[in-house]
Amino acid sequence: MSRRSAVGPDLQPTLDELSVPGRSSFKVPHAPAGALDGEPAEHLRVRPAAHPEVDEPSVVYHFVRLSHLNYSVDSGFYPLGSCTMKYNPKVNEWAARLPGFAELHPLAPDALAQGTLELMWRLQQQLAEIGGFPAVALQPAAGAHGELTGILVIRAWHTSRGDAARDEVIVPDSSHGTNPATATMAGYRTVTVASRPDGSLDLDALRAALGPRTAAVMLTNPSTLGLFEHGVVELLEAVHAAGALAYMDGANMNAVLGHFRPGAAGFDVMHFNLHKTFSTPHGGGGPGAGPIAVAEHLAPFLPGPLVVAEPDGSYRLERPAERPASIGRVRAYHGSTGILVRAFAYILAHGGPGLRQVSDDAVLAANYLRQRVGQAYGLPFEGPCKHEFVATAQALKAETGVRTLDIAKRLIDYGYHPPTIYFPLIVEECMLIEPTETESIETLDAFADALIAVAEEARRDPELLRGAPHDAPVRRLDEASAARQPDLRWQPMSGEQ
Amino acid sequence: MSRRSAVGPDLQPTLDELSVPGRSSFKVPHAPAGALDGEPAEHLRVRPAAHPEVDEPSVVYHFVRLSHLNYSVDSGFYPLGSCTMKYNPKVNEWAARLPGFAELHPLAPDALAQGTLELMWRLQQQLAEIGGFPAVALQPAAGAHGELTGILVIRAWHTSRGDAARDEVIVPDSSHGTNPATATMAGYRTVTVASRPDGSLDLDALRAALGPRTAAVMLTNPSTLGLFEHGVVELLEAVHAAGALAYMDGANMNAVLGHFRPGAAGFDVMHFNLHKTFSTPHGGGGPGAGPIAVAEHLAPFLPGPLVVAEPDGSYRLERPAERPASIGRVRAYHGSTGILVRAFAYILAHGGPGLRQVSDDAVLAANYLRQRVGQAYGLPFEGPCKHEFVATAQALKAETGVRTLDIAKRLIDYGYHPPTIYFPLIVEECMLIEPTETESIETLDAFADALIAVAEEARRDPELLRGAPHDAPVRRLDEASAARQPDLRWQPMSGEQ
Amino acid sequence: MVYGPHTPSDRERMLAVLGIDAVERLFDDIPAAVRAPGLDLPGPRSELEVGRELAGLAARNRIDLVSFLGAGVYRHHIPATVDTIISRGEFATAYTPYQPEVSQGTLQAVYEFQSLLAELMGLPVVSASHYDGASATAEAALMALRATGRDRVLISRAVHRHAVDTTHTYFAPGSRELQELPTAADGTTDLVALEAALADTARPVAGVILGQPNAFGLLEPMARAAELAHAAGALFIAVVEPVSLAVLAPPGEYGADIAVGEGQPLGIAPQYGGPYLGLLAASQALLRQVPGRLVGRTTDLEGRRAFVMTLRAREQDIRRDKAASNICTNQALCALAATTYLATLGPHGLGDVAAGGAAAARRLELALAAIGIERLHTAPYLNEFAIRVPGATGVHARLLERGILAGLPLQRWYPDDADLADALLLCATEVTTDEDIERLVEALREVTA
Amino acid sequence: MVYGPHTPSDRERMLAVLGIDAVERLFDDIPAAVRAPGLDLPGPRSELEVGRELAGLAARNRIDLVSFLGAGVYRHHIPATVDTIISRGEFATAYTPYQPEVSQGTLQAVYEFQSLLAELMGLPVVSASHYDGASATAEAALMALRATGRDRVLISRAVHRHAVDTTHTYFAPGSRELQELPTAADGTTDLVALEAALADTARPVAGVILGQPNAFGLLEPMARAAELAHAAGALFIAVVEPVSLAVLAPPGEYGADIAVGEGQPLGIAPQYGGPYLGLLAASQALLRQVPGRLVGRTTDLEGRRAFVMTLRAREQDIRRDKAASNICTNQALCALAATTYLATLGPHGLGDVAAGGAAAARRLELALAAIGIERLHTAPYLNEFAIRVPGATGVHARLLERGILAGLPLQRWYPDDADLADALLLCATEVTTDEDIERLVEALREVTA
Ligand SMILES: Cc1ncc(COP(=O)(O)O)c(C=O)c1O
Ligand SMILES: Cc1ncc(COP(=O)(O)O)c(C=O)c1O
Repeated sequence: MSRRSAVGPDLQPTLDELSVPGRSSFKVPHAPAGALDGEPAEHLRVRPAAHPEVDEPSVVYHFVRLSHLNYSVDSGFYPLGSCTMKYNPKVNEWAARLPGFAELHPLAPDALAQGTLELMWRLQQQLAEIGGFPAVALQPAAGAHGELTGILVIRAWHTSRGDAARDEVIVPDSSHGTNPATATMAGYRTVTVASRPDGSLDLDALRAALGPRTAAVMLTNPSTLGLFEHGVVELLEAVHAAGALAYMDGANMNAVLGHFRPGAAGFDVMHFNLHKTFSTPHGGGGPGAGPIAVAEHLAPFLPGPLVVAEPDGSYRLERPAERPASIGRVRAYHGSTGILVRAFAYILAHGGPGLRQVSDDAVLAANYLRQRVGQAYGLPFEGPCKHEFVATAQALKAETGVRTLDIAKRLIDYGYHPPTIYFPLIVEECMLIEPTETESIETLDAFADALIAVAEEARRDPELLRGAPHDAPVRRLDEASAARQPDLRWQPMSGEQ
Repeated sequence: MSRRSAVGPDLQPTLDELSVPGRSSFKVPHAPAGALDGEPAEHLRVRPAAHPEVDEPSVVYHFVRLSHLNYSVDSGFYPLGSCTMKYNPKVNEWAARLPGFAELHPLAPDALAQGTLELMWRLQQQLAEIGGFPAVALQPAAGAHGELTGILVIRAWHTSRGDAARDEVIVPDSSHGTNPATATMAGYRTVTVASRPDGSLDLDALRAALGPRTAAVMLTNPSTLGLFEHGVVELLEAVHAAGALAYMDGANMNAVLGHFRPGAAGFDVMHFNLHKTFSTPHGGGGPGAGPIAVAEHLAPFLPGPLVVAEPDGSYRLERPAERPASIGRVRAYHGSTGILVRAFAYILAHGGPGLRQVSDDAVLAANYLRQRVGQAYGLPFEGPCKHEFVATAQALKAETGVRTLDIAKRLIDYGYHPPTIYFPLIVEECMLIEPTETESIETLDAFADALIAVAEEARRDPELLRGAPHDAPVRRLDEASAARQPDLRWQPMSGEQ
Repeated sequence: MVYGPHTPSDRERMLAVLGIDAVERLFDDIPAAVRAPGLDLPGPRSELEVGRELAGLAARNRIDLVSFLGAGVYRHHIPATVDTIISRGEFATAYTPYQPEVSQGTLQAVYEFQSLLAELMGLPVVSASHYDGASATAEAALMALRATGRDRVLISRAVHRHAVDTTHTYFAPGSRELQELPTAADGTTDLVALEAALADTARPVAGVILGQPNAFGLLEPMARAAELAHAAGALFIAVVEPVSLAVLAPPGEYGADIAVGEGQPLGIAPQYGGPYLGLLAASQALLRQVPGRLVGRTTDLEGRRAFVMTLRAREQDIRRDKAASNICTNQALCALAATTYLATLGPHGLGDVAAGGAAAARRLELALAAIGIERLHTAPYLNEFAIRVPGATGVHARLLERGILAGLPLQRWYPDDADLADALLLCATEVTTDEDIERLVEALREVTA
Repeated sequence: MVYGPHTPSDRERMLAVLGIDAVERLFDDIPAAVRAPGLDLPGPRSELEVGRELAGLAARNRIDLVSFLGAGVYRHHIPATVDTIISRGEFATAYTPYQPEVSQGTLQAVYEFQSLLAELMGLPVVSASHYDGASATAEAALMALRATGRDRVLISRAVHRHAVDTTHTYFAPGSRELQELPTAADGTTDLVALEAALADTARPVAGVILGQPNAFGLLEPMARAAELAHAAGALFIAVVEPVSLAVLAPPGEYGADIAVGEGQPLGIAPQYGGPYLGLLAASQALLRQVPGRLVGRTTDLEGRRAFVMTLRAREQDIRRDKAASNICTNQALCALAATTYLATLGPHGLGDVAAGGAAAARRLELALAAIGIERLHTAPYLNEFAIRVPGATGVHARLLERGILAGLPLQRWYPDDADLADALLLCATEVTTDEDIERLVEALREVTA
């Protein structure tokens, strides 16, 4: 369905192609003539920005049309492992858009911000309870940002104790890629510890790697293999015995809400992915939020300002002088509050029992689907899994030559978003499949049937898979040329008349 | 893209097919046990309603999926004649949803409703200015409802003058179908006057039909042929000379805003279609609003309550006793206020010059498209047209056997919504094409090119058209069986456990 | 704002193709004598200015009062799914599904609406929507005339006042007669009077219309009234409130031939009066008398299930003066809201909403009784009832000053009925809190002290 | 609410397939010692209750004041198109477009975002978004380290305070050094101090960071600073405000190698701090140093144009500890908001917004001057400037009581700078009305009288 695009081969023209001088029909109040007369010429733009001029109806059409080219949770099953693509409650979208929340300036004095400050304070408490930690900072903008914040907190702690020699962070190879990347950003060398064949961390290897240079161990738990690190108690003991701290990547908390509280278990720091566990929408890549929770001894180092409750029932932002040891801020203002509102609403709606039910159902669904998928694919690790599981098409590839990539693309023709593929990097031809708790058993069955049917097709007609998808807005892309000759913007449009 | 629908041939299961006992996940506060204990059993439902039980994520998915099966203004060019399918400004949607407007109870005392009352009063004034009438009533819920209201007002006027013998309403055959249907509903006999070959009203025939039994003449102007009734002055003279009143169906006002004011010209009543001219969205069939405007002598008969401005700057609803001659109400409460808010915002945004520009552009676009479409189709009437025009495939049908229906269906494959077809009834194989003022010249050209290409196809490959659409969610439907054995609801679901 | 895309040079290009020099030429068919020079309305304005003006008006409405006002329009919690769906452009900016191949979304949703309402009503044929409950009542009365060939309809005065008034308006023309039935002392329709009216065979009755709950919130003896109507060869028409049907007997079960009602409670905001949703359901026998659109299930060329508007030969665009009604535009998007509402809540959810309102109303009754304020009527009610308070209209005004909207003074609707001069009609729903009730009771105690 | 679909019998079916009797069995891999018995959080609650609680909290914020507060977050009119688009589930509930065949909507929109920002910035490479302006500034500083192999960066103290603070935090580890540059008397960065700092060749400088406009709203001598930086082999990094770029020189033109900024003014609501939009643009030479996602144009098998994430070998999921940054989740939906904003306004609209703010600020300056309140600095400004008011913090508090939010007392950000103790930073945009200005001036007159 189309307007201009009916005539060309492109799915939809780009905005510059839609542009006609004078077309913009949206009206803003005209600036008075001479508004910029006082400005020194050296500061002014000579040539106006050559932006597209598109009428409002076409702008709306353009983006509606683009939206139809997207797969999304609202339009289909999205078992993208490691991403927790569950249903995003619509009431949370409503809440975040309430003018009282949306229009509040971040530098508004506390007295004007009591509603949001209370919400933030209560969210700090909720996350503390969920994580089993005494202190929470809401500032980080995403999981990876929380990791950086957490590792900087750990660094500050070591420094505060005069323990400056620690320059390594140990990361299992089954951890998320952001973990080692974070270590680097925080100025640490990454030491990788391999997993054992059963997918669990090799505790002996860990013990061997630990030492006076170890600042921290970062553990993704459940790991990116979808497995709970069953040696967690020993691990924590070993880490602490080495004078290092234990960081838990809590992005996969959807698996263990109410079952495992990392702080209570002995971790020193963790981050949450609110956009995963507490179901704020992923937005095509973001935004999210990645609050961190820490043990008592690390609280002084948290980024500020935190939100503080006063005895009179009011709330305020901490003043910088209150926690001089703070690592400082990791972003402007106080956090991605619009995301915090959604997560708070989600936690409020579920309560403790509801959150535990979420994990029960997520884990049950993953194990059920795993069982079904195992009928046609390899399962490199013993169950039970947690919220997601790894399957592999290694045997199928050996037999048919068809790769996991081909299977993924063929799933698109069946109407599904493919799972995460070739991640984690340590399993060949792998698929990381995360059904989440919000998909019905019928959907799980239909998806398993599709995966099994695709395996059959791989044997019968491998070319069908290699050419897939056949039924998507576009066919496979030439990614090599895209990288060889990057075209990252349209050709500069000719300037204004 | 699908969840369960991936497995069946249906586009999307119906809600009952998605139902599983216990599935509804949306939570409302539980009613206390025994809440209904006081009610006499005879009044109570024995078997609970067997409604589908569907989880919230699936509900959202279901309707998102259904939405993707729809063509809409936001997703394509919709030149559906007589319907003015123009861009619906998004700011108006925002305005109508402001809690101050949305949450106000219609029986709230005037003192609580000053914002909406002011808006309604100002809209009365705006429509009065646009129509050239002194008085406006906002109550009617749609164009046809406005017609009924207007004709009842005319009836009341005749009655008030003791002129009870008039039992006929004259309607040209080029008028909208709601006009004669309205006459019937209002207890009148319809007298049809044929159009002349040039599409205009046959004034002589009209004069012949007029007489002491004529209560009113209802004129759709511009007519459903897209033509302005150029004999309007003579017509009005003749109608009034016969003691009858002149009703103008103003649903096509998009063509003549600021060019023609029916009241100033001498019409006694008109209605507006706010959902056409003032661009409130059509909603898949409604809602709309159909306010009427009347001349001074008819104001006492308008339905009530109207909104009245007080000298102190406040607003109030009329009290029944203030206009005892009123025909009474034609619906509950005071009008489709949510629609009125949108129309008011639209008029405010445009102002007088903007509204006239709307009609200039709508008429220009229609004439331009008409010229281009004339390259391949018959144009039964001389131009200029107003906001829409009639084209006919009569010659093409004679040549190729292809019907207008086939052409319409083939346009779907080109990505367009077909024009209105076989309406008005008085032109064979006709298409009524209304581009509106919000479509670009490139869209008009692309659509004309498509129509011309389809005519070529009709000559080359008529079967291609007869089998069309080929590229739509479904192929042509078996409408005959649908009517023969009406299936208007799913089979009653089995009751509750 | 002028939203369209046309630039001066676009316009020139089009004029050039038309061979004219100014767009004014295209209006030369308007006789000079009646040609307007433009409109005297200020503008255009920017979106910023329009937005500011509208927000300012909205802010002048007062929606922050504790409210017990119902009287036909009921405040319920509307799930967030509803606006998510109805604000989708694919639904909101489509029109009547004349081309089914590209309208399956709207068509299937309407079919689902018909199915859901049929179940609720206990009647198999549901129209795809009418303007509102009042106009649907009038259309049902006209249906009764057409179906029976008679010209007299009886309507209880305890049907919603606006539905009665609207039906009077629709009945003005010709020989149609609408006769109001009185109520008995307990507040329900006087069945003795009904029997008497039906007995007047000089002018046989086409239809009998009662409300359930009625305008005073009371439960009517519907089954008995239906029997009486049918015995006289008249149709029985029930005016119902759809949420209540989760717990009340469906009209089809007590013999209604037609059921109508206001669909607003099904997920539609009050909006000071509309757009709402006129519900109209009927028995199979009346299928071809039903005004408005109907969507049916069928198959496409390839045998796939699909939906289509059907039995169109009842409609105005085809039948002109022979049509069953003049209705064209209906309330489709409001019907979609209701469909989404019902789909989201599910049967148990809707039951809890209905029963929750009833429970809150019981608590309200008890709390009022505790300060000596009694119900006006003795018949059973569901979630709305009238109380007697001396000087009700004045009390209502004084409560407003205290931030409480104490329902509707019934005098507004029945100015000539001395019995109702001291009556306030109060309603409770699942959104009514105990704190709301306390505040009302407290304020009433003060004001009536 | 638990949103998922599973009924007890669904769960039993799944357990049966798994051959276990309780879901608890699936958690037996959690050692008993650390197994939690649940969470101490009240609930579940219904949507009605959640909605009420959230609405209550939102209502406790005060957003009704006349505001002159900017300081990095600017109130602009946001066209209704923006929320219409970003609230579409197809955009909001998708994730990173790993599978381009079913993500062309997001991918093309990002490509358009990159193109629009490249034009605004005058730099060819634009990342698909960072967390916010402050973290983007820090990332740019790290980029400078990587690109030059040096370890010292100079940042003007008149860069937004939070961007400076954030960069300090990011620079804590290892041998990185971040040195603040002082401002001169006119409020702009002290170029003499810059020269001196660059001259310290013992620790060569990787990058120089200035804001345009700077944190006091003033226009910096960017071209000159860029020259100095380049002469010392350092990169020049501009921290810009995107709306201002409609009228101010683009960073690429005055020699910036990297430009960063807070994208919030491009159609994103203030939301008490986020989610916002970190902008980061760079020269072609720095392409492979750019952190974050990039979308490129390519073709599919059939030669059709299509878009895809590219140069992924910079990213963490592939490169782990060798990645250019650890960023994974970004601010894609906010970038879509900005794209829709810019597409809706068009270049003239954006120019009017920028110039309209400047004009309002001029009017504000004049109105204040008329009551004897003068600007603090002498350098030119665009739409934000500091004024000197004795006892600024107290005055600010007293104006609050009068319903006026008189910008930011600069003491909050520069507690140790006596020059700024009496300063209020005031901003005007196109939403500032003459009435707002009058109210401020009137109130200031009273309060300072
Ligand atoms: C296990 C794990 N850790 C960390 C991250 C990084 O979080 P973010 O994308 O919010 O930066 C993710 C993201 O999906 C993840 O799955
Ligand atoms: C000319 C004309 N008159 C009347 C009507 C009826 O208006 P409504 O559909 O609002 O009842 C229409 C509807 O399209 C129309 O085009």
